[in-house]
Amino acid sequence: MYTFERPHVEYQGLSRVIVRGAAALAGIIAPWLRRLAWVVFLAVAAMLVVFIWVVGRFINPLLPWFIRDLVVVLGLLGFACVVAIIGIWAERKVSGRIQSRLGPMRTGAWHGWAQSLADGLKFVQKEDLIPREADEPLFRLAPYVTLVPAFCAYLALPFGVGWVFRSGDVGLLFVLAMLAVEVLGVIMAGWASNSKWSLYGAMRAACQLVSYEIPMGLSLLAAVVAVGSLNLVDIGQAQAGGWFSWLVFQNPFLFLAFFTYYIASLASCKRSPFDLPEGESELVAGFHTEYSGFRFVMFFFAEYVAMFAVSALATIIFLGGWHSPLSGLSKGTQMQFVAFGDTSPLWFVLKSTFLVWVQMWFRWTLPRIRIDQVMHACVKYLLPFTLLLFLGSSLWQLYDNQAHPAFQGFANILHYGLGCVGLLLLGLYFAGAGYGYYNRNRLVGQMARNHLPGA
Amino acid sequence: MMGLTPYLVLSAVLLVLGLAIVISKRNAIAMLIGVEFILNAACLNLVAFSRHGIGALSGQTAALFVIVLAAAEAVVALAIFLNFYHTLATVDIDHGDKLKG
Amino acid sequence: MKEIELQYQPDLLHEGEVPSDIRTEELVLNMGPQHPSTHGVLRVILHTDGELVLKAVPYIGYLHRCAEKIAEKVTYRQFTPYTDRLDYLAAMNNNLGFALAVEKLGGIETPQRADYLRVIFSELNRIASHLVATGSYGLDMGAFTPFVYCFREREWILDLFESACGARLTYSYITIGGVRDDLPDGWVGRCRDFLDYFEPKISEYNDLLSFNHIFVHRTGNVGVCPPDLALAYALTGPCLRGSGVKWDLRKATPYSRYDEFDFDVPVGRGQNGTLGDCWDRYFVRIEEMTQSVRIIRQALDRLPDGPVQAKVPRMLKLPAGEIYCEVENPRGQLGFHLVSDGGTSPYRLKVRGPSFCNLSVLPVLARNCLLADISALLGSLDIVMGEVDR
Amino acid sequence: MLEKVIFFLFAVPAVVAGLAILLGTNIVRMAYWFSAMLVSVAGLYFLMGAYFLGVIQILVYVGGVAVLLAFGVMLTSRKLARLRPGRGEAVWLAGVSGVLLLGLVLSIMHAGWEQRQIVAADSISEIGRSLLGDFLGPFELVSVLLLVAMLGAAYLARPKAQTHGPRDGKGTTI
Repeated sequence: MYTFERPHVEYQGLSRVIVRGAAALAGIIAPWLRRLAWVVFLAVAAMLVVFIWVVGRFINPLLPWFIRDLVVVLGLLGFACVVAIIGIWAERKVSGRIQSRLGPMRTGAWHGWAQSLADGLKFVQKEDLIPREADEPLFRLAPYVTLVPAFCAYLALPFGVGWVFRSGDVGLLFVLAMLAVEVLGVIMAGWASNSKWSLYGAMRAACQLVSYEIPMGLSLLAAVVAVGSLNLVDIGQAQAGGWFSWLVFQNPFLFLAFFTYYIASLASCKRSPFDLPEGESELVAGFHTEYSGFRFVMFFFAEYVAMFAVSALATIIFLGGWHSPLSGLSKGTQMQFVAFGDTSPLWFVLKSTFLVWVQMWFRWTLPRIRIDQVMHACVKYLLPFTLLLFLGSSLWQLYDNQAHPAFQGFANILHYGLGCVGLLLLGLYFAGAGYGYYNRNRLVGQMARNHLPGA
Repeated sequence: MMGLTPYLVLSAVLLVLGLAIVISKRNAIAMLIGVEFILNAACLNLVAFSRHGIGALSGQTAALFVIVLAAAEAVVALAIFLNFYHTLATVDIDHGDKLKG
Repeated sequence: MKEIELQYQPDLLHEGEVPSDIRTEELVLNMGPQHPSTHGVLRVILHTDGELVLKAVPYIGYLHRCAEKIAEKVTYRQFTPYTDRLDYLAAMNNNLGFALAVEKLGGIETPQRADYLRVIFSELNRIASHLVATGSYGLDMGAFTPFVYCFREREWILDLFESACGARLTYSYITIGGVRDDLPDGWVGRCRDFLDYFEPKISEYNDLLSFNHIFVHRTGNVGVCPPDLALAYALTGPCLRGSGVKWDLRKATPYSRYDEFDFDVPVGRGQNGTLGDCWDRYFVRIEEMTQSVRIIRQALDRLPDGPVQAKVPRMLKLPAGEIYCEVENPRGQLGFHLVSDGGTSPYRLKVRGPSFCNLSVLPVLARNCLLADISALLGSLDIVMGEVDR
Repeated sequence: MLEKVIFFLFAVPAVVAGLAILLGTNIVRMAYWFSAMLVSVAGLYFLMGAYFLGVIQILVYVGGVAVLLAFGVMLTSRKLARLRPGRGEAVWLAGVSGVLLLGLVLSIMHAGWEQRQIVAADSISEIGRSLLGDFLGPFELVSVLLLVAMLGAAYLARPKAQTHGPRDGKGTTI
């Protein structure tokens, strides 16, 4: 007769100190947080603004390089954390709104903004479970191997000219490489858990992520060919001058490459409809089935950090990076922001956030694809298609120059046409959103209104 | 400024480790890992020479070729091993002397 | 019949199917009893080779509560609440089936208004049950939003039930000899409001889920159950009609007053794949909701006045004898085989649960499908473990 | 000084990883030690200014080959082959490797390399030029080889038995 006995597992060493400390701190802070939620919210926002301002204005040129680097790395780390925290909260709000619910409303003062912080506190205090048959060192290591590369990708992401930690010649490849390393942690987690469901998740992750890296890279290379540089800052600067100079509208191949990249990036972030590695109706929770507490949070964080990273990459490569879509209208005099003097990071974050929102929108709309369909879609359709796009983009570069004036004229017309198509798509999006907003009471129906006052 | 020597010594250590792995292991995948060690040691040498010696970037280019070849080799080798495993239910290469599984 | 069974016999075919020149790693996977897509406490043992499921064997009994044995110890009236717990998503229909069986054996006449109310309530409950089925099927396929939409609409139905009988899940509303209480004031109007609101929502589900490209590719051609197989395994309800067999007890052997209403029996047509695949089974449920709305509208229009409960003694005694009575539940035909020895409680009560019979086809359908198809299959069979295990 | 520290930061893990693989018996951990070695070598490439090579090392080796190896290990780890040599063999192996290592190190130490610091130029475009210039022949050969490797791997891994593959066409799931 098998008896189920399980020793009570506690955090050990440094983790124990951190967890105990956080729990104690939470006991003190939480009541005050509840009372002063608005103040805290505003204070956090103000602190962020001040931090960015100080970094941008003073610290950058004056200090020795290692302190500067340290500050910037910490800032990027903080940014990634904020992205993950806001992302998790936003995912709930977005899902709530799509499903005619409200999402979190109680934690924090304004629309439950502190929900993910509260979740973090909850997870920190949970029991640290490691299955008895698990490969313990690998089990402990896996969340870090997943999370750290996702953070590392931010080191090469430029938020603007001068707003970059290192702008090397290989920036683009570096980001791709870091996103590729993430798979290793997922496989490690799946294997070390010693659970069959986890193993299935890891196998699926290995198949899917490695396959989709290729169309992802090829779509990006189509854009790289158009600019002629792997340096992300150069690629961004090549798109200065407003909406119509964004690379996505440069030629039809790049227009399509943007969409292929976006699909492949969904798969590489394990986002719906490609969320098979963690598909909960099939594999319970996939590769992180056995994880609990803070280790689970790390996987969760890694997902949102990577989501923003791929969206940021799409922004830089295709959507004009940090350039305002209107900058072509007022040449040379970019809109001046009072405190910063440079609005480029704001545009960058805004565009990336929009792409992240689209990822969330997909997730709450589409069903999940089956594994054989995922592989077929990649190998049979996406891969040859992106190869063709790459070839087409290269050929286009060959003919779209001074030597072929006729073709150049044609290309110019096409490029403005594509820009107009983009404007049309954006307009349709906003028209749809506006229609939904103004008819929100009618569309959601009487039931939801009666049960959700204030919705 | 460090010289060439530490890199060469490190690559020699990696080479010997790789050789020892290839010789001592009977598991085909472990042997593949050993081969990759040797290739990495060679790459390290090539890059170190291209940095400190003569020949501009040809060392790096050659290392690039090595990486590409190693990737191709790993793919084919793994496909062979999986077939091997399917027919013989083991990856012990001592059992590879059978012509028909 | 015999050769059909042999043809689809899961265990006979399985032997020697895996070619012997390839030694595959057969992995035995224990799915459930706690698993998100087994809809309760079903346990399925999967023999898999990679993502391919070679064999799936369901193990049941985790929710067994001896309902049939209990029936022998309680009076007829006392057993009505136990029928609520059979298929807890369609408690009204279960009540109706038991009440009809008892009334048929005892020769009890029910008032006309009660009959109409029975039809209205069981059709409302059919809609509620199909909403759960389609919504959770979306969830099985990884689409979260249809689930919430379906539950939003089901909430309204539960509100209607609550105002009529006070309960939201286990109603015991349809009792022997009629229904328990008459409708509260304004109930008919609220029910009409719901129908007006609900009918356009069905096309919304179709846009969101039914004709979604991914959904169609996940469910079309998956788990194909041809008509002969469906008949051989005694599938009933949407599972049978999804295979293209036009068989609905409400039309075939009309009980209560179903012969007075005008409605169609939707069947699978294989329009998005093969006849009898998961998509057909799913879509039959969607179409049945439209038909239920039609029936309810007609019943509300013609709802007569009068008493809702016949005179039935508290300690009801049925004449000695036996009877088998079946009704069309949302999941199939629910049958009550009632044997009476003339006492105040049944001598024997055998319940034919539609989910139990529908589940029996799972091992046949689930051979050589993919792991993800198992949840598609289970969802399309739409089992309720309370009824499978009883 | 700093370069030395960074060198050891990367060199030590590489050697430790090699030793761990040599002395270990857990094949899955070997795959992860292997990726640790790859990352360390990539770090050394970065240290030497070969940024492109370092990134390619991570992208191809860690993201591709190491994942592939881990995958292969998971598929075939049910029956493990012998991972540790016998005692006599181990002594013999240690002796030979020691002598080999000693010889290599001594010869490296006494070779007297002519050393010049090459300024790290715009390495990517340089590599690109040399790939399509001096190394055009090997470059084309390698692309042919990659194609052959792809076809070979696909051929080796093709499904053998018809009854065993996933659904072919429609309605064959019964």
